[in-house]
Amino acid sequence: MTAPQLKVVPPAPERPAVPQRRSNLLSHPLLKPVLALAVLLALDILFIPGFLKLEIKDGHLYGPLIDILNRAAPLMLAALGMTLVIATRGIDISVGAVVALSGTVAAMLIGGTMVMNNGVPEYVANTPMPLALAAALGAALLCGAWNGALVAGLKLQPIVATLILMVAGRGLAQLLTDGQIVTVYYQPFFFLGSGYLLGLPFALWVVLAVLLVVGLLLKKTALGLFIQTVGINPVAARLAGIRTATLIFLVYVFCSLCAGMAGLMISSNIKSADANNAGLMLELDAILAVTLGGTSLAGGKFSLAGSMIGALIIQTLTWTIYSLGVPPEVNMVVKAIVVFAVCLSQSAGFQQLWKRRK
Amino acid sequence: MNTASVTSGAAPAGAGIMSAPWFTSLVTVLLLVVLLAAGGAAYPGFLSEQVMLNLLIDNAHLLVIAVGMGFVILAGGIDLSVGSVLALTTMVAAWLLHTAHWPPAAVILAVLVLGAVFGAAQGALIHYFQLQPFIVTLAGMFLARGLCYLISIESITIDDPLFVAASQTQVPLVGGFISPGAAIALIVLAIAIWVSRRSAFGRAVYAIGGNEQSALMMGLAVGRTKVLVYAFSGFCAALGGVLFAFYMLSGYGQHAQGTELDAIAAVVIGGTLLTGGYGYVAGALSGVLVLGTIQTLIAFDGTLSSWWTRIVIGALLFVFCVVQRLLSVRSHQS
Amino acid sequence: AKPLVIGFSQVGAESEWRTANTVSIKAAAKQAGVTLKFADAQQRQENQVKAIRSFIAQKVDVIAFSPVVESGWDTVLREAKAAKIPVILTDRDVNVADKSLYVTLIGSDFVEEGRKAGRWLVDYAKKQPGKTLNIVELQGTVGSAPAIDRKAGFDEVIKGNPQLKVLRTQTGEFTRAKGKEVMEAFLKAHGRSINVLFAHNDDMAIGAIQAIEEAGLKPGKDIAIVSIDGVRGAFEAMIAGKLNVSVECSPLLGPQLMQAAKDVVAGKPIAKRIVTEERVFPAEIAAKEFPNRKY
Amino acid sequence: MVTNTNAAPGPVLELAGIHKAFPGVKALSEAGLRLYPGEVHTLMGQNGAGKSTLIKVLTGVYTPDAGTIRLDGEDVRPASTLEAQQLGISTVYQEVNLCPNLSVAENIFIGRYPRTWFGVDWKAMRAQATELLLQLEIDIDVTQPLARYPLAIQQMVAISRALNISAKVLILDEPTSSLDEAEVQLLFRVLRRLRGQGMAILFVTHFLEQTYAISDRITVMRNGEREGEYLASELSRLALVNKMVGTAAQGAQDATGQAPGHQGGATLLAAQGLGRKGALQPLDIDIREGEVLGLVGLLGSGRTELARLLFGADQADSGAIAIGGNTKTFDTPRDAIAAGIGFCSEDRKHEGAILSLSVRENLILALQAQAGVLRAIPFKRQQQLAQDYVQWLGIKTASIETPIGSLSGGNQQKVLLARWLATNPKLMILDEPTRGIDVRAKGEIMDYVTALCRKGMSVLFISSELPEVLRCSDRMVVLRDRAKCGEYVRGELDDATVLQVIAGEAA
Ligand SMILES: Nc1ncnc2c1ncn2[C@@H]1O[C@H](COP(=O)(O)OP(=O)(O)OP(=O)(O)O)[C@@H](O)[C@H]1O
Ligand SMILES: Nc1ncnc2c1ncn2[C@@H]1O[C@H](COP(=O)(O)OP(=O)(O)OP(=O)(O)O)[C@@H](O)[C@H]1O
Ligand SMILES: [Mg+2]
Ligand SMILES: [Mg+2]
Repeated sequence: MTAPQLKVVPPAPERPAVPQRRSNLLSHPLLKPVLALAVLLALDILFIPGFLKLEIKDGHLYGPLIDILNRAAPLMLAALGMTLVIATRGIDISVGAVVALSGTVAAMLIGGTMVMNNGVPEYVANTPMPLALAAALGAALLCGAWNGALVAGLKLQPIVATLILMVAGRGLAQLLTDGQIVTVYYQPFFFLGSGYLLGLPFALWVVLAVLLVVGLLLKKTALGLFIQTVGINPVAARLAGIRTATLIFLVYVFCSLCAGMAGLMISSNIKSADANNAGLMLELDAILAVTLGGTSLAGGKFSLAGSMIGALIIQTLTWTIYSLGVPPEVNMVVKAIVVFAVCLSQSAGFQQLWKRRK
Repeated sequence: MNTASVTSGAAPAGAGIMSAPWFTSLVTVLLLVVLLAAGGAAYPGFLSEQVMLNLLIDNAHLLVIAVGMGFVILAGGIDLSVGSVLALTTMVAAWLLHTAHWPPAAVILAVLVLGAVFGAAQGALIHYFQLQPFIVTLAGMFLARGLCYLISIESITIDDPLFVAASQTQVPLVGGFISPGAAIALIVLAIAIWVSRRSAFGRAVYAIGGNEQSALMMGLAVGRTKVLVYAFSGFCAALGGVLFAFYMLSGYGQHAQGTELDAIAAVVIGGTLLTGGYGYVAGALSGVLVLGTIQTLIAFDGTLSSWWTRIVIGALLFVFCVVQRLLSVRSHQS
Repeated sequence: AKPLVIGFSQVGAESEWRTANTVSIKAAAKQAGVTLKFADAQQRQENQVKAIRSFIAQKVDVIAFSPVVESGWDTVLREAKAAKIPVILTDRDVNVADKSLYVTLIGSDFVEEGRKAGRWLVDYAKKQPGKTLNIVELQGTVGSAPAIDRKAGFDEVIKGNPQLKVLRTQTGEFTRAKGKEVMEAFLKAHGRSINVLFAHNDDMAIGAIQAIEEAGLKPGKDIAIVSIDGVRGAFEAMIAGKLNVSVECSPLLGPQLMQAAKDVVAGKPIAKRIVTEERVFPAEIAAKEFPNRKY
Repeated sequence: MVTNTNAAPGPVLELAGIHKAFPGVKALSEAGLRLYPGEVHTLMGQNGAGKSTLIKVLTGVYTPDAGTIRLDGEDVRPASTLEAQQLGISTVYQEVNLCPNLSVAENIFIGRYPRTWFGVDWKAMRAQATELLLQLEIDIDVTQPLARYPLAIQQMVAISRALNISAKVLILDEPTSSLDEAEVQLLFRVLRRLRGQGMAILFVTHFLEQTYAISDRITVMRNGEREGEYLASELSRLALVNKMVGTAAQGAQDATGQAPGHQGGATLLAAQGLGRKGALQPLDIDIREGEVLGLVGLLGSGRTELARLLFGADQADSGAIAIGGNTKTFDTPRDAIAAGIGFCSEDRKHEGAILSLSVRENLILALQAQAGVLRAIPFKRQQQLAQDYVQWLGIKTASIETPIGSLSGGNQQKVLLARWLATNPKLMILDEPTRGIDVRAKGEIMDYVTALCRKGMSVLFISSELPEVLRCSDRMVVLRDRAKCGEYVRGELDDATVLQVIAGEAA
């Protein structure tokens, strides 16, 4: 550092930059979320007998851990999309509504009703499943496009822009079902949410697949850089020649798409679509997951892996509350306390409270 | 802040609204008038004094909360806990009156302090531990609701004479009446406007919202201000709770579900930027009235099913925001 | 004469039961030639109060509503009374100091439903004497009236019984998804030692049934399942032998409401409490009943 | 607030043995400073020498790792800028630190409002603000939000805020970097008056002329250490430069070699009737291949506006631009970039740096944007580029992975310059490119730019430093009141005449 500033400066950093980049991107920001999750799991292992128990039931793994993974899958997907939105300094509170909508569309198209002929129940399916799924995801895409257009095109503030769909989306879903819960009787559809592949929940594989694709995109293209740039300083980003509007638009579309897939999982898992309750408050959990994962709501730097861990933390917590036999009226308090604890343990301020102004 | 500080001419988001914050608020008021006129044309008796005054009576608690939220948002933060804190205060108040038999005055004082302390605690976490407002107040939201259920999962009726009186007194006003609660709400608004405009604290809030780093460099007491802002929001939530208790005469853990979103929407519709620093506390009133009017329109229509209600609310919000946005952009260009 | 105008404030559309209730009321209104002003409160009491205020402003002939929650109605009902508009409650009571604030309450009694469920279980226990039955309970949304009352009624009946023991109780928020999730957790914690599931509504029961099946147990056999409402889904489950009993909670209050409204306006005397007859549907009779279910 | 009472013989302010390290950088080691009442003391040093850090330490923004700060003989350790102000230290930081959303008036008075019984007295505040700015001959509507005004104005506002705080120590970190000659002279007049009143003034600049024009004493910093303290009268310019650079380098003047008297080749870009309501009256301008076209004008003459229109940062509402055979107007910067134009904005903080991203990422940003999102530049290549430019422009940074936000002002500027050079554009628009860059680097950069011109790149050069413009430009377009008012080739104007021309006194 202390070399005089001459025309012939030695190339500034002797340290090779690659490992440093690693340490910035992976280990450092992820450390704390992982620890938080570890602590939570440790508690479970201590207080819940057979928490680690994994048996093989009809050809797949079965046990608490599997439950948690399976249940966390939709949240992970939602958090995945939300992470990118938040990275652009946005927010999408319509996730829950999109979940309800896509689930409903799929359920209604596949649907099937039970007809009784002389006491024997018979099931009839409607639309071919691929078509139905495509339609559901199509609906989600439309929602995303709508949000994106409002935020990127009309420059509405993200929270209000998405608030519109949050309110209306669920309404649309209910409109489709006339407020009824649509039950699905078509077996293959259930695989999505409760099927197993290589012993693990299929939903988990879906999440991994999406994660992989996005991960690759971010690694192999400049997407990550651009998203961060837009999140940190949109003006400068535009002047540097980045298509800020397009980028933001796409990010919202992606977020809704993830929500749509989550919706399919959820409705498939309960073999029905409940327009009024599906994905209720999911947006908040997703945002929570993202922040627990160490991504700042102020936009900019983000960590997909972090969000995934955040989602796991949340689901583990929920599961723990149920199995510890916590009385229902205490649930929320416990959740709140844990969230506070995790955030505090992560906060920079916590360590250097006394010597804050470095 | 970046968007906000483009040199003259550059077009992006901030610029339009920046060019005239008051204009956006004005647009809101204009649109509100249009909305009301439309209602009047469509439904007989819609424009009667009492219906208009009911807007105030029914939304007094929301107005107070929105005022507090306004300060938080102006300071570049957000407070999701207000709805739950409201519920908590109704619960605590009901419990203190019903079970602990405290005198009403003491109860009110106690819950207001409780709210302020709750808010201050969140503010402290946000500032001193550099946590994100969204998350801290989200956890606060869970906590407050949870505490309600610890007190009781059932709703507790309030039969204290003072509360009952406050609930049933009718303050006559232009051919109709408003509730004491509504009156209190309006007073709070007036005070808040003064604070935001005329007090050092209020201006510091704007400065922090504009650019916290700069505010610090300019030697403003950023920490204190931020904590105070959240304390104030908590206080408003508690006061909102008291008004709500007047309104409902009951304490209940499920009161005011999702009110935080209404408050945020009201503030934003009122022309305040969520990024902080731009907007007016007075906007809260127009925002609240817009939401209230939408509700009333739907009630008057009286044909909408649950889902159509949602869709229509969404649609009206949409139309509203878009028109508001377009107009303020137009104003910026000319 | 000009048609009767009724302002009705519905809780929301939080469940199939509720939707059926709405449908019934709208249908009955049309049939009775009554103009119905319908307002949906999205599960929020303040919205209901707003709606009632606007009904008063619109000078409707009768105001009817299903309260989101019992308490907190004095003020607005007073205003209604002051405006000389009779008020009819459907499906839930309100506790107001002055009972004259409403003319009648039509509808089911949640506590009684809880009791019915309890009684069925007591009989069920009698059939296997000496065996203690471990019960897990899926409550409705914390703090909601049905959840509180159904639990109360149920507990009241099973309290004395040495054979019946509640292992776990947790909220399933009245939804299939939560019901399933919570049941999964229960199964992991207690597995086969669970003998009975009591769900506060059919949706949660249906969710739980799936969880039980995925755990490799037989709902209805390994774990007896008692639930409340008697919606379509429940009947399908009972026919498939996965649900043992569903206590009816009839949403079809429309006709009675219209009748009561007409009587009130006509000045006829009417009872303070109009109870809808509600039955208990054990699996045995489900198949027979199914065709004539309207919801 | 302590107003200056006695001009004690001892130093008002004395810093000794100050250490301050940031992750990966030792910003200050054994740094020190003595400030006497009634003097203007200039702090000189290359980019990254530690000037701003030293100032931030003594005003409580950073707490030093070691060292003492003595004010009027007793030890102080301001924990916040507020405390520093209360101790009587008033500061203008390097980057304008004001609130863009507040009105100009409020930015000057916030924290110290004039009051009535009814709270803040807006009337009085406006009056006083207008009056304060008029002292600096800035005549603007003080009720407008600060963000409406260009950097220069914001700079002046920041200064008048600091001047308005009655303090015994006034600190100005590169206050003149975005001001033009006239403004600087005004500022100096004020400073002299304050010095007369016995105030101690610490002044940071990279302009030698200004240093010698105003300062009594000079402290030179190098690599975070105090190199020495000298009386301005006893230190020659060359000596000063050498002390800053730390070797017997040839003086700054020669470092900035003469650009060629080159008349340029074919026309690269020609704009007809380019204008925008309220910003710039329609004007014609053409730029030839390989020439440096200087834009001169007073503050607010519309230079930045013209630059922004040419780059498509703002949409022109009249006129068209002919480049590479076809005529069009640029609606977005992308169009301009596609046509081979680069634009280095004058507002580093808000329109340039992506503060929390690394030097590397900031540097390759424009190039990557040009390549498109899908064709990512290989990581190796990115590092290569970054390293090359860091070396080439002598950017002082811990590593190419450190966030640009933690670089010194001047070094940030260099990175942003590199961002555009990396795209090797046909036309480079430089709006105040040498702002906050030290005397040596300035020479290097100008040399570099002119070298590129020899290779065929054209440059549109905006700078408030007239000598610099005169020296580098082959032609000059003069703007006045947002309209074009003349065009001159090299040699037609000299330091004397140019002032008349831009001020509009020449016939
Ligand atoms: N917040 C920070 N974090 C890390 N490093 C920093 C920080 N602030 C300054 N530095 C480093 O400290 C050194 C001194 O920076 P400083 O801003 O004081 O230089 P300077 O003399 O002001 O340069 P310039 O003339 O360009 O403003 C630089 O190497 C810079 O990278
Ligand atoms: N001395 C001044 N008095 C009043 N307004 C001024 C002054 N200087 C600049 N302005 C304002 O600056 C704006 C134009 O400045 P701008 O920076 O865009 O032009 P410029 O020629 O690029 O100036 P700069 O030298 O800062 O680049 C106008 O809005 C004008 O109001
Ligand atoms: Mg500096
Ligand atoms: Mg300029």
